[in-house]
Amino acid sequence: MDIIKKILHLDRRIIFLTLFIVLLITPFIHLEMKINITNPTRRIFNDVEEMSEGDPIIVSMSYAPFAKPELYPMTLAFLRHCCMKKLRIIFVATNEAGMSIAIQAMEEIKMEFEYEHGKDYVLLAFNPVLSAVMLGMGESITDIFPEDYYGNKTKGLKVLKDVNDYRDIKLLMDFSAGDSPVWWVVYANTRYNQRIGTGVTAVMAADFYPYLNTGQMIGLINGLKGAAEYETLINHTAEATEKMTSQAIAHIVIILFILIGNIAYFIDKRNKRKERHGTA
Amino acid sequence: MKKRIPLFIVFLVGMLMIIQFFIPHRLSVTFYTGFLNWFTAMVLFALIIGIGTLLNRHFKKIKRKDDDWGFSIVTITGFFGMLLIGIFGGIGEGTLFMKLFEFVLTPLQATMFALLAFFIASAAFRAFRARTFEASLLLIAALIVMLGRVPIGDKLTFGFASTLTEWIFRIPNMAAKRGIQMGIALGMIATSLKIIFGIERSWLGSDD
Amino acid sequence: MGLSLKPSKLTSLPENERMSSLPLYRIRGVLIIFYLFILIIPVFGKQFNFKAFDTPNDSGNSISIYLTVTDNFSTGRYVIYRIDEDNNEFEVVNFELSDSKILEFSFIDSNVKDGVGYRYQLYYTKKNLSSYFILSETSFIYSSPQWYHKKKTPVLIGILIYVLVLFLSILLAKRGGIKYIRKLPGLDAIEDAVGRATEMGKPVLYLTGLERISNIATIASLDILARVSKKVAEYETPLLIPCFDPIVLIIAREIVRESYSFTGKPDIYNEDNIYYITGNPFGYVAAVDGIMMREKPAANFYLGAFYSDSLILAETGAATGAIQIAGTDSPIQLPFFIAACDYTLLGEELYAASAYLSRKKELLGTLKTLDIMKILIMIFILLGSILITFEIDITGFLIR
Amino acid sequence: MELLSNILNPWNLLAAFLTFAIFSFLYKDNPFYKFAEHLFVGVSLGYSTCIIIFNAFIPKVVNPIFTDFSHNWHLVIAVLLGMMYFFRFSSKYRWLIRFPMAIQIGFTAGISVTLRMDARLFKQLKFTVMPLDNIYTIIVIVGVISVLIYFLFTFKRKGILNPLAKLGTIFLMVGFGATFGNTVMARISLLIGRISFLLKDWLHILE
Repeated sequence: MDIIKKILHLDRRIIFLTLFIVLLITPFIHLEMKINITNPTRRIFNDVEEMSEGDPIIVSMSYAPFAKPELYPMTLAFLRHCCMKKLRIIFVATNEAGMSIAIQAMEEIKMEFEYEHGKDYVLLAFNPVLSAVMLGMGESITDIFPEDYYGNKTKGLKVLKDVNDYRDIKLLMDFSAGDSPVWWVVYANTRYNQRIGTGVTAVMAADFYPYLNTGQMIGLINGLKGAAEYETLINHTAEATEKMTSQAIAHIVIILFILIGNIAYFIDKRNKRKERHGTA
Repeated sequence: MKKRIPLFIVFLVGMLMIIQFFIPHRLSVTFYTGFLNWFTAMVLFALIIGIGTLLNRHFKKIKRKDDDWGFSIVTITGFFGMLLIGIFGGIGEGTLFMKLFEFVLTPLQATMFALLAFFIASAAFRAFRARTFEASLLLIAALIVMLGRVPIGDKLTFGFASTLTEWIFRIPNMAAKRGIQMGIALGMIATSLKIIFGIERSWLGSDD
Repeated sequence: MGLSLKPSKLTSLPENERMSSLPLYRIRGVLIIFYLFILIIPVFGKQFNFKAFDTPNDSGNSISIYLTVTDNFSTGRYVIYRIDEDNNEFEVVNFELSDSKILEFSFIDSNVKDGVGYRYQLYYTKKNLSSYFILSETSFIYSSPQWYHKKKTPVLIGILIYVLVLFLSILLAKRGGIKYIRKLPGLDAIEDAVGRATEMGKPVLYLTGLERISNIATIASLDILARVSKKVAEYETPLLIPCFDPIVLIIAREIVRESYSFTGKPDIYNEDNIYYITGNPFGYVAAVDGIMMREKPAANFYLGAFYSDSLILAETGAATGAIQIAGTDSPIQLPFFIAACDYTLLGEELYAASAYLSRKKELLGTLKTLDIMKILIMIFILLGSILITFEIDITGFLIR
Repeated sequence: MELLSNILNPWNLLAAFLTFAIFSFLYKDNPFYKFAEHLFVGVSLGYSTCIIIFNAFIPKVVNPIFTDFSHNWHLVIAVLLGMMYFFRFSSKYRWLIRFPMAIQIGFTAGISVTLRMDARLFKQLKFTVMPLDNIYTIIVIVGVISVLIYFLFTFKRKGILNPLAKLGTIFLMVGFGATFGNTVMARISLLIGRISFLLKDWLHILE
């Protein structure tokens, strides 16, 4: 009986340790897993696929490094796709650390696709007043961002040639760990009809289903699984696909803990009932 | 007067913002973006006061030799260090500023965030007990979705979990979210109107 | 099927092609051919529709151009020219169709000035022919900004209805028309939680959320703080408020200071308990976790906008054994607060909390407003759904 | 040799140390965590201050005022308003900080009314109203209505309202459960990310 009580009031550090050990081992295990592609991911892919060379798109970096494990793989996969299609990429950040991540991502792929800052892509400066950025770009991108991240004048940059406001932008893709996609919808889609796609953490994804249904967002890449899907779509297996194994095993471990907890709870409840009957 | 003028300002600014929503004219747009630039200008001064309160607290700790006062030195050094490195060394690529961002801030943020993996496991273990009918629903829905989100879980349930997960997301979850969202929208509008019309004055301190 | 092409498209044409395709003098040269074609076009009948108009509901400096073509014209090159009052010409758009399925186009010419007249000419050529001919020409169009966005009228009506309901229900409340209010256990527990903290000699921790002052949830939280801090002042318990936004800090200090003086205890108000930490979410959470472990507050309030940090805070708080009362308008964080806190205000209840706590009549009236609006929404959904089943759509006004 | 130098690279060592320092909090509060926490607060504050100065204040406020004063003179008012926050140090003029406060709060309130009505309420409504020709739409509509009934504040739950509010609870609980379950994956991936930093980027055990 003692063990039941112990399980019910299990020291949470035992759960912590189990999980840590499991995740330390799983990266060395390789399981083949078939990744089925969900519709919202495919819609983003198709949208990019249909664009033609030189089309400008805005990529909004709305996450800080803490969300990198979940969002960086999909950011890379998406940017890779843009580079394959030779699109002009305009980075904005709704998070002060977003630009640093954009820099890192472009460093990783710009050699391969011969992308140049100012010519094929541009990092615009960060402005902490989000609504100002989101609305301002509906009027004039170069006005709201007079300078890019490195302090160059944005007017006259080759990548921004003939790009004035949202009307020139084919797609605004927001990678976000928060609710910034909602703000893009509120400010850019509601006011300026900008097409919006998002890549979000799995947590936030559930929140955006209504916006997908309403068409306020054209598509959505959902967490690491979504990144794995995008990697499959562009035929470039990377990080996300590899991590699905660890993911699956960790899920099973947590489910086992919940089951054990419930079994212990029911045994305990039955024992108590027995005791009560015994004394009565 | 100390309250009336601020209340009038709130009313005025609030009303102007509502009105400008309906005016597509350039003037309205200029007015609006001008306002937004104002906040960029204002926020820095609030930040200076904010930083002041934090530093003040830590200086006091050091002076009083409180418990853990040594760590206060870490905060103060960290702040001024980063600020000066940024101001004098620049914040672009390849600077010390970016190095510190990459090797100090990034691991700290990422690890802090990763704690969630542990906490979600322990919270699930404690909270997901079939104590009541409602708790059982919570538990069952969570278990199905957890299985449905990974390829293995789907195999174990012969594809049942992912189909059901999709269904839960599209039907009951969506209904719940919509209901909550509409309620929240109503609440937000009510709160905004209360403030604009001065019915709610507690942000001014006492409202009596 | 709308397609937005802009003058930018021009630049993506290869240099030589552009040179050969459209120097103006050539167009003039082929005008004769055009006049010949004019005789032929009526044979096709009305096979294209070309119009230009001032872009409605905009801020000015923009003219919309609309073009539909039929199957006979689905192959070939189109050029649209803009000619201003001084006969200056400008190429607006130049694009080619090769057996296109898309036969409907809209363009926005945003390189125009308000109050100047422009006419637009549509030129067309079959593939690779240098002979362009005019298909159509518009009359003079003037661009102007609008003072009222017509498509936003439903929002205006919605707000007017809301305001009307608000004032009616306040009137109702003032006459004592509100007799029942649903119990919100989380708010009723505030007093107990503060009392317990006082007994234990431990502080109370109040977080206004990880959002800035520009979020209405933060303001709602500050309103609740105004009520809670009065209770805390009565009990003379320390109130810790680590802040995420410097402006929230300044306001929170004002609110709490006023509460203490209102309660007649301005001398025990300790400003140092309300301080700024950092605007970095996880830096903030790391510090608050530290506060929880070291100061061991007996009651934790998490009211406002919270993100993924909710569970780090709530789990650490649960481990220290504090009574935890949470409330957020972020639907995805609710399950975590429910799992780890003693009481949770769900969504809308956060916005009702200030009124519930104050018990002032006009504020209770706002609770009635929320209910009436909800009932209106329910009626609308039911009615709308029934009607739309019979193909009568009353929801068209809801989106632009 | 290259491997060893990578492990001993001071930057990597620092990052790994900070990672372990934060993880140590899971066992209990300790000096390593305290160090990491205090460093975190200081460095992140210094970081964001720099970013705000260089990427917002200078290009959006300082430069416009000094290069094109005639168009941007109004920013001076904003700067003065911002400076009014400093009246909090004066007991006599302290109430003046309510001016900038009021502008900020009025702005937030005003902008919320229209945008919430438009983007959150109207569009949610539009897509809830659906033809009642299949069971799923009916379930969604019943769900939305019962959840709204659950939230009623000033009506007693009696008669039909009682079972409907209960039904609302069911929808809410299933929704919350689904959200929780869906989040597990996200959270685990964060930890996987950290572990892969330790094994891959730092120790190079895993390629």
